[in-house]
Amino acid sequence: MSDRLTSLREAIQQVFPQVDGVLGIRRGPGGIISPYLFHSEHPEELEALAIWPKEPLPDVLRKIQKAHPEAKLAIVCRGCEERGVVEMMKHSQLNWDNLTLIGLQCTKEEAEFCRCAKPYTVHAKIVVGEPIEGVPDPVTEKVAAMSREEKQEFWKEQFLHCIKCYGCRTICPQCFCNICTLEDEKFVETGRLPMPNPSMYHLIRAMHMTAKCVACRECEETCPADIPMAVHFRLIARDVQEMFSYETGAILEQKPPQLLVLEEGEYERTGLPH
Amino acid sequence: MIEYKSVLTTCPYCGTGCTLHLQVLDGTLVGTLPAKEHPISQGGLCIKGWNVHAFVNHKDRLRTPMIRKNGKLEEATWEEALGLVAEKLGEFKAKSGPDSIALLTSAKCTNEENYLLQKFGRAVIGTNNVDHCARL
Amino acid sequence: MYEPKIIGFLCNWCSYRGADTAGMARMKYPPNVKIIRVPCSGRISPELVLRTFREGADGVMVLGCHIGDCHYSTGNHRTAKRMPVLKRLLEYSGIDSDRLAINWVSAAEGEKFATVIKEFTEQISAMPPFAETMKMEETK
Amino acid sequence: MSEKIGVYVCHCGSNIAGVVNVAEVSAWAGKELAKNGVVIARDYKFMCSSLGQELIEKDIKEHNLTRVVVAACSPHLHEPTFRNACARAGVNPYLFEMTNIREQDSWVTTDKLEATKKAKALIGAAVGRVVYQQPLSSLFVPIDPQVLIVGGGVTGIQAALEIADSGRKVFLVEREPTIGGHMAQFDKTFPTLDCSACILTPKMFDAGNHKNITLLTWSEVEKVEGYIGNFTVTIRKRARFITEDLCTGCGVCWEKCPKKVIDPVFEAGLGYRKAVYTPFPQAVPNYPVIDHENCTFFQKGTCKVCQKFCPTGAIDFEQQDEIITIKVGNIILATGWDLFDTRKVPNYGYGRLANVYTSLEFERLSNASGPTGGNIVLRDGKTVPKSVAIVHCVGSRDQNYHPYCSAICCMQSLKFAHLVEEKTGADVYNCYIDIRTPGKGYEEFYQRLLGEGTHFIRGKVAEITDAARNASEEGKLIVQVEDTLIGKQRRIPVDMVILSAAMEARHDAKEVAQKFGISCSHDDWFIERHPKLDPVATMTDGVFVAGACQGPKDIPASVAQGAAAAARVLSIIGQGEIEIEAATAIVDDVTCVGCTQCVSSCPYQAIEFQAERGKAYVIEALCKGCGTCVGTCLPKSITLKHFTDEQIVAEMIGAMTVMKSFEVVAPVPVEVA
Repeated sequence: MSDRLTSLREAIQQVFPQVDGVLGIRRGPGGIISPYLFHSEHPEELEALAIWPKEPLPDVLRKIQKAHPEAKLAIVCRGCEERGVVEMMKHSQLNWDNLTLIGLQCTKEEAEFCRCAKPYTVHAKIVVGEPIEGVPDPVTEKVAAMSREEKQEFWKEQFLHCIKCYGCRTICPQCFCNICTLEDEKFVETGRLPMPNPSMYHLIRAMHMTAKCVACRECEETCPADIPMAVHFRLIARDVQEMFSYETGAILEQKPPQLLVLEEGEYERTGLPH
Repeated sequence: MIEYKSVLTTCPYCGTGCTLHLQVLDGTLVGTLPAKEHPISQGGLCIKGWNVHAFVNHKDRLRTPMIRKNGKLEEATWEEALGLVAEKLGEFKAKSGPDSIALLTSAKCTNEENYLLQKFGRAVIGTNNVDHCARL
Repeated sequence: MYEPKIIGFLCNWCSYRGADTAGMARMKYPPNVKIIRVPCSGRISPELVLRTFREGADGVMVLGCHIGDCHYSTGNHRTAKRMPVLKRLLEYSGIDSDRLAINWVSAAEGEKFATVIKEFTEQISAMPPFAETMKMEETK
Repeated sequence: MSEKIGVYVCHCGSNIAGVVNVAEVSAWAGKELAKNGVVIARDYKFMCSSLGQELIEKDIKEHNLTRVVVAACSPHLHEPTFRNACARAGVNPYLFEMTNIREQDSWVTTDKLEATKKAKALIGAAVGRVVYQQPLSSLFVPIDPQVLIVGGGVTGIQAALEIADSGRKVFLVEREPTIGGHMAQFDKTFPTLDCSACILTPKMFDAGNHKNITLLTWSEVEKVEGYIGNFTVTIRKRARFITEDLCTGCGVCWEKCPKKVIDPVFEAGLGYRKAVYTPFPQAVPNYPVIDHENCTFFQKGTCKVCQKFCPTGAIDFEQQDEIITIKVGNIILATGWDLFDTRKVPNYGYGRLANVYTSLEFERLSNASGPTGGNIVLRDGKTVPKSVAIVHCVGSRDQNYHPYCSAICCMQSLKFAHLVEEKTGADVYNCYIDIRTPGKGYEEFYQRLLGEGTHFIRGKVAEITDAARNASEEGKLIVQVEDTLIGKQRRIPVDMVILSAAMEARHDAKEVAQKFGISCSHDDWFIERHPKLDPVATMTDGVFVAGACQGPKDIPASVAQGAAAAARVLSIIGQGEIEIEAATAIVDDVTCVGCTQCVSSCPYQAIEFQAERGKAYVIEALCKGCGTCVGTCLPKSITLKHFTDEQIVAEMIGAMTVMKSFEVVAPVPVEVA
């Protein structure tokens, strides 16, 4: 761990001259970690640099860049955060040209915490740490293996505990809209807890995550009810990859497939009638 | 220089005491993030906590006391407002006795503030009619 | 035996006309499907389908032009891409994805329209009522 | 509820009222939907009649109705009628909603009770929706008076002449080197037996010389953009390798050209042409074309004989395809038909048995300007047949090929029989399923043929073979057919067989339809807007169809349709401007986050991302109102007018509420002690 931290400090020092700030995590006063924008003017602040637990940095980056469109910024990003940045770029939420990515490869323990299939960066030019293989996702596998009735019971039980804090939506790096369909009374009933079954909130959110979820697990982490909602997103992501050969964050030029016309062979893979 | 930092604080909404980071960009509040490592809230927040930053700079937020004059709310100074409250409370107490007055306090206040309010009720006004929104 | 409640979202140019064609040919089919006309199947967002289920519909149909015949050239391509995802999501949530039918009916295919409706109604009739399956509470 | 809704239930004579209890439905709507704002509900015999419309108009004024719902037939039929009625009475036409209780209820439901319930649910849906409808005003765009006609057969020529004569500019695009189409190939026309070329060539000449007609032959439409009144069409004018300005059409080039090739198009494979050619002497325009595939110079690099002999230096081997962009307001498709490939019926032996001919081959064979100079002879080029069989319905009225009747084959076969008999005196056998002669003078022609001694055998030919069973069949083609009128199998030995092949849609009809944004039927014929009442318009405003591309038809019908399409186009041009779709998409600038999803998903590139504002923007004139963007937009910042989420959800809830109200709660069984 300390090795990676030292290397990361060095990498940031190296990038400092070319940028107006480096977004990372620091262990602040009170010993609690939070996102922070490091500056070359204050290299001593790097003493407080931290790397774990991770914070939802892409969304912070979006806010900073929106206020300072011309600023050259660097971001310390793990595989998931890099994917988040790429997908935001595809949705015109970030200006890729003004960004420098400092890749931070996750350790096995970190990857296991996140049940991450791709705990490494692919686009970052500066990389800290050695990439490791992805780890299996036992929760998703467990749900995938359930019968229909078991799934229904499972989710009903999970969603029963939802307190509708909208935390999963708010923390998601891909939920950058100004208004949200989940707050639209036409689709999600207001003033009802526990949420009526089937949970419109979760189903709509899962649909909105089509070709968008970057598997950062921030939603699950922040959920006060510990709902493994990313299981839905992961299962759909698999389908999207299988049907439309799309993986979030993988190819910079590839647009989200559901927006485009059918390509050769795609229709056959959708399972729709002929 | 672009300034971005997170300010650690406690959620003001209820007595649970969830901890959160207010995100400050160039001196303006832009968002809330839960404090992942805090033992109380463990990185979670409720719908109110997630939105604490929203009211701070909201255009509808009251920034001065308001006094209704001729059926219309008008801005007033603290001197004026507190003077009016003291005057009226004294008036009611003199006319109808201390138990004609009740004090309601809020979960959005600190423990110390709540303590002070009940002390004020019992010692200054002389009533036990003290209650708190979290009890409801 | 119960009467399934089915909502059909039909594109204005092909499927709705296909339904008209079936009518003009006096083809008989069960009355359970209530048709909502939209310009193109591409107009149907997944939220609308989910909302319809939430309202207690036992089945939902989204019918559009055949791929390649869309009045709006490629509007239905988007239907063909987002609806399969929705179907899988339903399945992952423990909802029988056969409750959502995606199909293509051209203006000429009155017979196919009647068949599609007949088969879907039969299929849904064989399932228990959706609200019962989900132990669903009424909407407000 | 501040809205006052009027609900009108149409009887449509007995079409609806015979199945749906309309009185009950309207009473129900007046009572049960009062909470939704219905203040008046009526049923009436024919809502679309002028009296029915007046009823609505009167109610709007008397009861201050703000919204109107009519439950009747398909909105595709009468939505405009009722919208206009509302507008006349001062209610915005978009505050009207029509629900279909005829095509989608009374005509398709057997159970009267169920049909009545369905009608209620549909009305419930419409009432739910209409409350959320917003008044809209239409956008008017000017009509470009220029017209594009695709296909230079007799239909296209007729349409072009009609429009050009009225003083409007026409672009006539033809894929082949000359206009004229199939009619130019024919010998005689039924039932009058006048020479096809004699009546067609004057029209071709007129079209070629008309000051308002621009002929674009040897050309194809590549791309069509825009909408009624404002189409931008990209046309590829293929290289002819002839400089048109210099060519006089003298014909020296093709006389001198050393390369002879079979002409598969005009001569239907029976005759030859040169590598540089005009399909026939009366071709319009009369400039030849160099056939790139067969030209010795293009294939081997030497020759250029034509260039050497051309007196005006018009041959240009360097010529490139030219891309022309034109602006037109309306388009008429008259792309015609293809002949059914008779090889698909192997038991008829075409392609294997030399003296089996297709109908188009026979037209060339019999044509005085054809390869045999009009002599009806066998493939050896000299033997005159002594007996000829004509097989009807080859590929038509056949579940294995085309289920439809090709409409022209009976008359064409009768014509063939007459020509064979007249020119060769041969015995003629017409093998038919039914003789269909609906047309002016057609039945009379049939009667005449019956008198001329042609043999008529009612039966579908099973096989045509050269396997003789006895001496009389030796060297002959034997037609095996069951004569169903006498109930006997017959084997008829003949010298020649003519297959009256089906008319089928052009092989690329689907592609063409897609290009022009119209649709095709099962058999790939273009679909008209209404089979009876609007036979030449299509579902795409500004695009019309005429002639055999819409379905099999003969020359008189094709010409009539060409003229009809021209009249429709002229009437639109005469209006000067036209109302376009009011139901377009609109972006809410406050909530749009600029994620560009809608931009990528628009089939018409009608949405642009304005980077400086970070917002999407809909170009209204390009928006066709499909709503694909709305289905895509995650925060629902983009709305499709007249099909908003509120409206659709309210419509759905309206239907669901009524359906749920019919659900009878099962009585709890009482336990008897």
